[in-house]
Amino acid sequence: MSTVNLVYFSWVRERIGKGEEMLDLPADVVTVADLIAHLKTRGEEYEAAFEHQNVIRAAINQEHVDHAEPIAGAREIALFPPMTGG
Amino acid sequence: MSTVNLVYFSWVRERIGKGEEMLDLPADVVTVADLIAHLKTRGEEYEAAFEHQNVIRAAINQEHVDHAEPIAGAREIALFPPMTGG
Amino acid sequence: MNAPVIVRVQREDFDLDAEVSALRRERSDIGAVVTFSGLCRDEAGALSALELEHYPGMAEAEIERICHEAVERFGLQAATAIHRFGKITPGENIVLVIAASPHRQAAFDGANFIMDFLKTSAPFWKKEHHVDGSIGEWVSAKDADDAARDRWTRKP
Amino acid sequence: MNAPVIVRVQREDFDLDAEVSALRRERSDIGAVVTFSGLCRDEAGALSALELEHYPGMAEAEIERICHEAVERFGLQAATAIHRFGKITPGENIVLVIAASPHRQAAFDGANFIMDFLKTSAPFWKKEHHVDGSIGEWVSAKDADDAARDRWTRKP
Repeated sequence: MSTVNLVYFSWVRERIGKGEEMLDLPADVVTVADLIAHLKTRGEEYEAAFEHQNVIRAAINQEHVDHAEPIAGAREIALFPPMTGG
Repeated sequence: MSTVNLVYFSWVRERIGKGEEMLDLPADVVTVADLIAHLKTRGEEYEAAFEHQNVIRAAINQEHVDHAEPIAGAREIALFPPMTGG
Repeated sequence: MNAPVIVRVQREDFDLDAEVSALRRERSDIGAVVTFSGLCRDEAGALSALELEHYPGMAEAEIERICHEAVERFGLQAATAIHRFGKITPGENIVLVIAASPHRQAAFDGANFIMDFLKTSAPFWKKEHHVDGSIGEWVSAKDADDAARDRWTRKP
Repeated sequence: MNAPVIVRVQREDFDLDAEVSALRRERSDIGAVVTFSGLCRDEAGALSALELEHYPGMAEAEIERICHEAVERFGLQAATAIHRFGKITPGENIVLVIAASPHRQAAFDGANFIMDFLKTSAPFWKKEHHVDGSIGEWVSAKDADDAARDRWTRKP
């Protein structure tokens, strides 16, 4: 069991209904993909947020990672849609 | 015989020793190339200015032309080195 | 590289002239300065504002990474990038990028590179507000922006 | 095309902010503004000034032709080009080009195109003055500038 700070942005944040939460993760959640799968078991707001999970982008400790990245040691994991700045 | 205003810039001007002159041109001076050949007969300052005549650029009535361009009807003909603005 | 890189993420507007002057100040080895200003368009009168959300901390860090990569890749003498967040109305500034270099093409390429990566990698998201009072969708990411970014991986 | 094109050839300096503001004024359909400032470099301390000679009348006409071609080719919403002549010291402005467009790549390409053609087609010539008091040679045209211009004839 490890505790991590999750942050959400844009429509991921809106669908989940919050921008941030602390979560205890089971030991079998190893990668970002595992994390997203785990979150989808937590209710329909999460299912809606991660319905098209291929488009979801992730950052660990404020650096971009892909879904295969291990999350061990992460203090902060962010999940968000493709960026539209500039 | 036609009269034309010739203008020179940069080292073409410096070598000839003047920036502008009115000249009467013989009827057999048909193109820009003919004009340069004619000027080279006018003295060593012109020979020096047009020594490497391939690099010389020309404009008729303030528009770029190449050496084969006929000069009939030209009010103003400019001869100058490759440009180095910007 | 110790070329100065200035990155700011801020709610308030910025001043083009002040930023360019700061970058040019007291040096005479710069030959070319390219600036890019990204503005909020009114979308033929339909848009009343864009609302820009960002990831504080990561936004600054990511733009800094991009700027330092541009400095190294194009030999820039200086780079500045400023990105606003919050509600921005048509005609207002959203983003400013400045690249300085001894020669012109590096300055053009540097600013262009920073913008392409900023578009696709800096954590900002835009939401549209319409003049009819409705709040529209989040702006979708464009494939064209990914393609613009990917052209830089084909080394010249 | 009736996009506004502003061209000036002048001895005095110009103001980046004033020119950009004039071009943006009272419109909210512009999405991207790219500026290019060409500055006089000190050449590692050896140069005291550049002296710029130009062909009055043709200089303005040629730059206008280039700007109108850029407006048409890239769909620019506005273009400005200002070129100075006379004696210019290191750190000072030589040339300013501004291109505005709804989207960023057209603004980058427009400004870049104008600079490439301005370099090779606008009738200006630079002479170097050195800090040791000597007057140097006329600056030679670079093959690289011709190559930069010629890439635009390969249509994308």
